[in-house]
Amino acid sequence: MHTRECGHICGESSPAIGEAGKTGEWRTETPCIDSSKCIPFRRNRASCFLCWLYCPEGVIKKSIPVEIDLEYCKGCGICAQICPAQAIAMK
Amino acid sequence: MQQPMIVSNHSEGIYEIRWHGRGGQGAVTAAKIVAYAAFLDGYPGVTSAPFFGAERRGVPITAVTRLSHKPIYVISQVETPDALVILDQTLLKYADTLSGLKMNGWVIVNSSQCLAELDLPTNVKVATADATLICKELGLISSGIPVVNTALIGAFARATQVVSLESLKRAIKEKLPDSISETNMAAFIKTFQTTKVFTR
Amino acid sequence: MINAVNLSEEEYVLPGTRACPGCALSLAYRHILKALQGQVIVTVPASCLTVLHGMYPITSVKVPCVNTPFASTAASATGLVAGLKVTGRTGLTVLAIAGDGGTHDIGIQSLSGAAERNDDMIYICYDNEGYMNTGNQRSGSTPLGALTGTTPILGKKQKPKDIALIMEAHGIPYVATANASFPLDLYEKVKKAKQIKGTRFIHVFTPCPPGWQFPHSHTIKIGQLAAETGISILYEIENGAFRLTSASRSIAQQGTLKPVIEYLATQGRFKKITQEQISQLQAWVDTRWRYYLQRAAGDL
Amino acid sequence: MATQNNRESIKLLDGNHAAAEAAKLCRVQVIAAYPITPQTPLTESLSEFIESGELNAEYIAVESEHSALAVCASASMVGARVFTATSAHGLAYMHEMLHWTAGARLPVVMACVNRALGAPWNILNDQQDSLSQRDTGWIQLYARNNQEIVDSIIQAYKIAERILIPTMVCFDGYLLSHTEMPVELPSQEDVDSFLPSYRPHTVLDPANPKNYNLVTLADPRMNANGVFCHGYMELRYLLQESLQNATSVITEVGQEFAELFGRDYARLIWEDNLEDADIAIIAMGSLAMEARVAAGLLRREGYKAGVLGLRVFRPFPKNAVVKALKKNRLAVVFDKSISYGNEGIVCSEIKSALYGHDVNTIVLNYIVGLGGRDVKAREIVDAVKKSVHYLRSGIPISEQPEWICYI
Repeated sequence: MHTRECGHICGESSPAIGEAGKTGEWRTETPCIDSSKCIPFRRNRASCFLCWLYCPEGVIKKSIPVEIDLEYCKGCGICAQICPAQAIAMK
Repeated sequence: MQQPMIVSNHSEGIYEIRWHGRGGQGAVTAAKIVAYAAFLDGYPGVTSAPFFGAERRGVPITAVTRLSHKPIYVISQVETPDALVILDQTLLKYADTLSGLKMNGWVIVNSSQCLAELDLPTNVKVATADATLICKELGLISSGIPVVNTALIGAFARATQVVSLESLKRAIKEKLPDSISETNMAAFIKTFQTTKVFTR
Repeated sequence: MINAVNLSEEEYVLPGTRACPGCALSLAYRHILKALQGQVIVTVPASCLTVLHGMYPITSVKVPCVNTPFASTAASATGLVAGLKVTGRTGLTVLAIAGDGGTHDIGIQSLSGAAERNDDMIYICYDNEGYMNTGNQRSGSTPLGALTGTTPILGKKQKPKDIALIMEAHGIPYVATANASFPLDLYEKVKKAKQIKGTRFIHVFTPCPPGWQFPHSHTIKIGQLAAETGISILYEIENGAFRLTSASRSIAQQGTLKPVIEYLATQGRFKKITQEQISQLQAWVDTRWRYYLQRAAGDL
Repeated sequence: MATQNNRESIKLLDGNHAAAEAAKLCRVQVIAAYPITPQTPLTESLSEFIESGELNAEYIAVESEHSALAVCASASMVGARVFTATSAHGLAYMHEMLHWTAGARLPVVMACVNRALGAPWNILNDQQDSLSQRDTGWIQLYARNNQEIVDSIIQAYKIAERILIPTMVCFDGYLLSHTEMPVELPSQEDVDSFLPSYRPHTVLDPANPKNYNLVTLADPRMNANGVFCHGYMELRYLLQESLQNATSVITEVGQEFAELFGRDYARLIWEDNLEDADIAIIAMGSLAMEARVAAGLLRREGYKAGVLGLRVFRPFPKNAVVKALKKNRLAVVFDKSISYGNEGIVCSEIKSALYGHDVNTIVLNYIVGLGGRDVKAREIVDAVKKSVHYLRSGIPISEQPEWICYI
């Protein structure tokens, strides 16, 4: 196996998801959303989305119901802390 | 260790001029003007250089010009000059000023004194010009210091004749800013005319 | 008004970075790049952000970036600005972004030079108050009393330098402070900075869970507490005009600061702080807060 | 040396002004430099070109040499042709960025006005500064006179941009930087036709966002498309490979230069009267000029001496050196630098080049001219005679260099 074919002469990098691997594997606790408490779900319209705003990883989707990409969520639990409706629990 | 003896002359065939002045008198510029004039005269080998170091107003400084009918490869310092041009008579009291001057070489000095008063060695040719007075009369003064460089070029031209008057005039005109070239030309001509030459 | 609902969903940092869980820099960087809409060339020195950007041949970010040695962030940005200008490329913002080590300490010479020349860049210092990338050593921004790898027993003896004031003294057109716990305030400031020409400096307070020793779920809370206790004061100075913003503005309008001890108690790095150091810190906060209140007096 | 048939295009220029004129002719776009003696007139001259409108470029008056090269590196990454100049402590201060620029494969061209390093302070010439940077991955060219400064800078851009290696054009402080001599300046049209415009290897565009110089692991790594990419060592290998190949590029560019400008640079070393010589005097920079004078004096006294002047120091022209020295019995290397605890830096390189080539040349080393100490042709003559005496009388050759000084 040789590396010449990549054609690089210096450290040239291109964007890709999961540069550090499946970072979901780092998690010790997993955020679980109780949709019945989640404000956008209850109102059935775009609202709140503070979990999305504060997620350091950008792995939360502004959808109804709100979705978390568990493949990459590192389980920091900020979303659970910030949720004004206590709709997210770390389990 | 003793100073090594001069065993062979690496500047053979090169005419070497060493300029002695004080910072502000224009010795470095004089060295460049004469080099340029020589170049205009068709000398293929021409170099000019200041003495390498920090230059401050009033401090003794030197500069050199080398002229040759062949390209010049010598880069080391001038040791045995053919001519010394001394912009400030007070520099004569330093032993270094006359060092290495060739037998029968030129001492061209800015001075109002007569030859006897100058107390120079007898195996040299001497030219004197009262450049300070000429420059003062012409108002060629910068920051309180008479800028005697072009005047001394006039004395040099009168004494040595190694560079043509025509080329020297052109070099002064081209190398100096328009605002001062006329006064410098006047100083050059006046000094050329009044320089006293003593060949002994 | 920008809010979580209407803020763009376009992300420029891809999932799966090397940043620690709960990293305030990750959060801040997300919103910085959103505010610039990706129309940017970034330059980064050795720092946590280098690691976040990823390892060759893959990067986690969707913006072009040039890494540069530690001392040269602002100089690298100057080079990018000059290079873009002479090659006729317009419409791109040059963003220099470095940590507090790269800004307050080793990078201050090049930053000061660029600011004096008023080179056309946004310079952001994300401040996690120490050399976190190398495992938490003291920096010029580490607070009094904090334990670090190089202040391991007695805690740091000196107070931090006020980098935003130092930058203001350069007379640059825009200086702001922000805090990752107030991402919309940060977003607005970067957006405003984007419209201004010359050197724009933004200082961003970014709590670090492993370095400051707190649970990674507490990042936002700690940043908020820093604002509520006056440790982190949010303001902007636009062409010399000073205004408090966001939480700091509300606190100034509505009431008094919480005591600093409430903030200190949340972090392991302050576990050995002495009563005397706490008093010193409180006095430092009080003096700063009074100073900024005075500056904001006409505006509240 | 300027030829005499084109006197209208010949000017009397000192080395600093010659270098500035050359940078202008190369249409450099970004200049970042910090003043340092004896380079200062060079930066002043470039500033003047820009302020007067003679040169359309950005001049960044940086706050340090480290920043000067950081500015140049990043400007080069976005496609600008860049120039900087420094000397001695400034170059030492750039050290980190020298490595970085070469590692990032940026064709920065720099004039290094050779000067001694402190402590103690000394502003005069030797070559310790640039030779101490020999392992940073830069090409190093040395000029013997001011004509070669101009010609080398113009060639440096073509070489650097062709193989993406930064290039340093070194010339002796004061001896060249402040000494005026005739220099033929090429016309702008000729330089334009010689030098193609610079195309960067980097893409810095939000539409195709690449990151450069990220952390690179020891081992190769797959990219997202499954392509096996380099590790740190492979990238270093490529730099070495390009520098190895650079010798042919340097001679090619020298050949192209000769065809257009009439001055022959299709060579890595300068050979003066080496053909029939028993003794090779080896020197670099302006000292190689003085050495020519010394060789002439020696010939007059019956010594068959010639001069090997090193034009290119990195990549080191091993083959050319071996070929040139094969016939000589004695090589006397004059170094204006020293690798403390060993010997003159040029001498080590010469010895290393000769290894394994079955060349019987005896190599002697003299340390000369440090911190501006004048090196006169007759001193070179004396040292060569002394070396010959050692050889003839069977005195063992010392492993240590001899210093020409008063100790």
